[in-house]
Amino acid sequence: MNVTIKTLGLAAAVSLAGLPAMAQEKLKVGLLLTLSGPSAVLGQHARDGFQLAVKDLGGKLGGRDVEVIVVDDELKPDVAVTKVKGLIERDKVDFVVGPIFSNVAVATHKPIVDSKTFYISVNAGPSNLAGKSCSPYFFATSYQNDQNHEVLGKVAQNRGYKKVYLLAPNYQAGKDALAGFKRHYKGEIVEESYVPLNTLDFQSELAKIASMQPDAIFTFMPGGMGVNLVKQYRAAGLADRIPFLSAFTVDETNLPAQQDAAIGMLSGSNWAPNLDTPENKKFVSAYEAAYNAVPASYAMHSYDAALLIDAALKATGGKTDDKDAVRAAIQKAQFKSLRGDFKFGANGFPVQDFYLVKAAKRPDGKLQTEIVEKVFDDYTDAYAKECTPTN
Amino acid sequence: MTELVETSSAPALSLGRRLEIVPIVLFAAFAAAPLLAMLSGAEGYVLSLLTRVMIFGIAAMSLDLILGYGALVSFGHAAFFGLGGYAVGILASHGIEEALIQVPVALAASALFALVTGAISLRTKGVYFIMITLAFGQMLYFLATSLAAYGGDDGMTLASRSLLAGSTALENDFALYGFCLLCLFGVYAFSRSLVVSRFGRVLRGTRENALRMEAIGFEPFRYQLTAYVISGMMAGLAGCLLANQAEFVSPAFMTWQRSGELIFMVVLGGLGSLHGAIIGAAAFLLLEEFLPEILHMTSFFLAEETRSHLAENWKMVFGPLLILIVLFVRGGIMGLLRRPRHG
Amino acid sequence: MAEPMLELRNLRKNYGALVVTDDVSLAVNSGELHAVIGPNGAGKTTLIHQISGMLPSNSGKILFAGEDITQLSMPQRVAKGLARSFQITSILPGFSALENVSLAIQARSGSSFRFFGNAAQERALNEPAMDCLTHVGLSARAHIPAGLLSHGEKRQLELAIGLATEPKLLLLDEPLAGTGHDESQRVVETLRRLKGRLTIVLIEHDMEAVFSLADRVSVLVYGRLIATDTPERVRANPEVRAAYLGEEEMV
Amino acid sequence: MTATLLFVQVLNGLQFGLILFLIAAGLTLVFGVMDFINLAHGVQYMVGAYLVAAFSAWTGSFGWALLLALPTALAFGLLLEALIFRHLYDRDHLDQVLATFGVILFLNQGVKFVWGAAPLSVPVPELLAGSVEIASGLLYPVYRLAIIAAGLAVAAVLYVLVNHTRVGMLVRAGASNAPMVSALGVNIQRLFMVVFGFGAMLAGFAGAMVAPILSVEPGMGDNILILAFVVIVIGGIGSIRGAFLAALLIGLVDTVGRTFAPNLLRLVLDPAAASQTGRAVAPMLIYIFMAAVLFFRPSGLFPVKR
Repeated sequence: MNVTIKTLGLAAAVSLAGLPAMAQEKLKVGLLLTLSGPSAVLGQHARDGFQLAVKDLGGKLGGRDVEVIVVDDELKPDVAVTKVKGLIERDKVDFVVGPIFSNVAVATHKPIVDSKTFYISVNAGPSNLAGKSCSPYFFATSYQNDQNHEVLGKVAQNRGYKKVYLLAPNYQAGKDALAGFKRHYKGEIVEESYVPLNTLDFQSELAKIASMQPDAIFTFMPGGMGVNLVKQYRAAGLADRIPFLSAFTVDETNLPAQQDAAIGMLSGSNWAPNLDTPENKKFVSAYEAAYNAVPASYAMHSYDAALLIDAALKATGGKTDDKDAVRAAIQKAQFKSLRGDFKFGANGFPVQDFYLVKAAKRPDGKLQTEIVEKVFDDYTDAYAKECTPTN
Repeated sequence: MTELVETSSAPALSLGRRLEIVPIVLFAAFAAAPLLAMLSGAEGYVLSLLTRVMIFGIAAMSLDLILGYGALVSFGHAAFFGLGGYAVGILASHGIEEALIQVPVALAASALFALVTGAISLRTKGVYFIMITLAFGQMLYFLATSLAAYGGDDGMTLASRSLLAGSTALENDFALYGFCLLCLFGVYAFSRSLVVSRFGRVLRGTRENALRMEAIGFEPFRYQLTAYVISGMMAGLAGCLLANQAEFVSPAFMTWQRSGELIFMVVLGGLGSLHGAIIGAAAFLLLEEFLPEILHMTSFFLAEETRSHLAENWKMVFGPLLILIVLFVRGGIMGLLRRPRHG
Repeated sequence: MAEPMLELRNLRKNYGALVVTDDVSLAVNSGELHAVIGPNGAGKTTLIHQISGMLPSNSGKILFAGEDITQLSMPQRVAKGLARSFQITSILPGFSALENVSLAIQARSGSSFRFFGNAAQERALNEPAMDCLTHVGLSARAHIPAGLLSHGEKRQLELAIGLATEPKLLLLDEPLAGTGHDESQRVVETLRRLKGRLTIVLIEHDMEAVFSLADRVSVLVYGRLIATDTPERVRANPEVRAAYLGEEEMV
Repeated sequence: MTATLLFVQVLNGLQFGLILFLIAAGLTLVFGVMDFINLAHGVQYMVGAYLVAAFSAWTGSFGWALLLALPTALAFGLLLEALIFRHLYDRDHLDQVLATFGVILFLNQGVKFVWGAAPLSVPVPELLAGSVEIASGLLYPVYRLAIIAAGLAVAAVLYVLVNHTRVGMLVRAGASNAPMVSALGVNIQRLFMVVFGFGAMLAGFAGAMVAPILSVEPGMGDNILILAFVVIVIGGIGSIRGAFLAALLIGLVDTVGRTFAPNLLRLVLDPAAASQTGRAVAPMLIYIFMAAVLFFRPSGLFPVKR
């Protein structure tokens, strides 16, 4: 295996481009992830998951030596567009794997699929890419963004909660999250509260929640916001009185900071570290050994992305020239996903099971999410029917 | 007496002429770059990177016009980037893809925004001006994030680049590059003309001593506001181009960090020289793009893992680099270029 | 006599309880060189600021050539023909001496909202500017950055800038302050040459210069005018002598 | 119920405002006395939080961690001053902005390098862990009340220091006329160092105090820095009193306004439009507030006379 950050500078690219490059023999995969700024930890999980998979596969994908090129999108969509062009045209990657954030996915989707490079998302699944703007070159090993939220909506409905308080940051993903929750929840919504992005202090929201006494709250608070909310929710004494349902808020990237405050809080997910399959057990222990952290779903998706590429290329005999053959091979790829059952729908998004998970402390003192119950079986996202692949 | 005027202004002029070589080389390099791009085999990437450099060059230059020549530190200049971008994006989403309509609308919107916010901001001075321009920039940023119909926070992808008089020429990366180069040159030429013109001289005079300018009969406010509007329009033009280059528009165009980056580009390049701003933009963007690799390459004597670690943490090198530039290179990169000649 | 060039009516400036100028009424005749003297802190500079429009007045009126200009801004007053110099030299240090003056010419000749053409090479601006520099004896230093001129030269330059606005009235705030003997002689000479061609209001501490130049002298003490008269009679005024007693020696 | 809610929101606004004040106080002094724009002030807040996180993991006690973090934050501030900032005092503002931005880049990446990108956590000290019931069913965490108390105490100490000590007198004089102070034969270099170190320590203290309730992560100082600038500009640069009032105002406008703006809008708009407009306007509130203040008072609420 040869894992490098982009090895050639602009000058080098210019001077060496004419030469027949030996590296052409290698399979090239570009990882486009957010690796700087406050959300860098998500990108790190995805990067580490992918690299772990490549290592487990002996440095080869589909029988070919692989070079993994990692680039940081800095969470700036327009920066990401240029970086993607560099990956495609300079580094000549065969696959782009990433990104974490939907705005980056939306911005980079066009240049990548226009160049007929395969784009495999390990987290972001914006609705238009699953629906109207779906592309035969775009696949996701994760989910459509709404799905984890739908899990909680379904749970709230099943458990017969009469009044639910909704809380999200005031941006597009936040609005989508609440819309996703409402898809299956039909009870009363006492308040749909939006706080500014990067809100640090939720005390005023907590005061409102305490005064309204809902049966449960549902929230989507990624990153540091989720850490703050969970700690403050616990400190305000609400955690034991009003069930806390969330998505992307209590997960393995945030648990090390949330600590005991998060124990017992409920989330929706397509996987959890304690999912009982031999592959998953091996993955979790290997990841923990290598990176000293419990893997989050980002790591799992990106490990699966490597398995997917491996399986697809084995089917094509390692060839990537015939795009249609590669696409067909990806669509039908047979591999042991860490989450068990896995297959792609027509829009390139997985048809998979979803679970209600709960944060818990393991005997060794580390925190992780653990499966409570299966909520959806072989679940397809809501936008798949809008997808009519053309090109 | 007029003889005296001409002869004794000669030394100043020749100094000016010697420095003219910098913009000539700069534009020649931009003109030659597409050839290089073709040879590189990664033309789309090289062109896209350099197109970005030129677009940020226009924006940085527009800021230099008021910052370097008018001492007006606008900390909300990215707002115009956004205005230009959203004018293109919003019109395109309603089926108006003609650049000949989009660009004038973008310029008009930028001018209006600059006129209103400038008239209020120019009541304040110094740091208060910096902060009030920041406030207006932030308002526009949050407004954009609330435009759910236009993608909200995620932004929106353009179906295609703008049409140019009905033709789809700009879809070609070379054509877009050429168009941006033309805009860059046009803005540069206009700015050069502006700063030595009657208007520019009043602006420069106001920077040096506003009270003196009032005492000879100029109302600084009118000139500063006009400069602010012109500068905003130029940055708005850059926003139109950026939307076309990225084929994408989002509120991320106008974060306060972006405004800060524009200031850094101007200061890095050297205040008040226009082409310095272009050089600053180029230096900033190219360092951002290549510093990780440069670090990786130059640390060949270290273990591979350390090298990737170093490359990933490139900002730990970029930061001190900025500090060193400030401490030891007065006047930015243009200051560096000038220094040896003065001996 | 025709109507006065400048007429102040009950002019007053105060900062809260602190009264700086109080009930100042004064008429300056056309063509006259009118000096305003007074001990330190008498409010002379404040009075100049009020007349030039740099400071608003709390009450009273300022009439310029018969027209009420009390509400006009400084640039508007300049456009009417009212120019001033500053006690602490105020020039554009990065501009050449010639450009300093030619900017003042530019201010009164045509629009400055011109974005094309090199202003530094407009003959229509440079030639009259050069004339003004010659007038104050600075033509040889025309292309030196103004910041590099000697202190006395800067004072001369300020005078030239003032002249370039083609004023009907020139307000001079201590043009001799800080200059050496030779330099101050040169400024006095320049003023003597200007005298009669335009109206001048002069604030100055150098009594020798004041009494040799002025047609009339006003004395300001604690913000109030205590006397306005010919130099000889002001010198003889007991009230003025009392005000100056211990301050400085009267000539 | 609304009255209680309002009361709680005012407490929250007060707490947020006091944290802002701790940061803004140092910023406004450094700016006012030294005429130095220190963008790196926000990372000093971050460093304070990280120090407390590290020390509390090491000692297992928040109290000890705080005691260790304060001198370390002070020493760190002085180190930065000696290494970099001292050479920038006589430069123009833009040079200062550029160099201190370099410090931000370095330190944001630096803490990630040392402590990793994942947010860190600091447990709330045992002693202050509980909540008090301020109305039926409405609990308020004791620790937040402790922040309010600490913030008010620091404000009081600052008031005494600035108004009743020799150093304070010099600082006040320096804010309105730095050359005069140095003409008085005061070692201005040392005064600057004291002011700078003190400001850095205050920012570090603010970071340390919020560590148990907020996540400690790289870049946590960036947004708070902008808010601190908003505060000192509204208050009038160099004015501690102005910073104090402006910080509380911003705290209140942000927390209370965010909750009640949609309610107010409902009086004039239909509910759906009101909540939509409210959502769009809420994050802009403090900026609208700042623009309005500067429109009527171009030098802030309490301009320092120069």
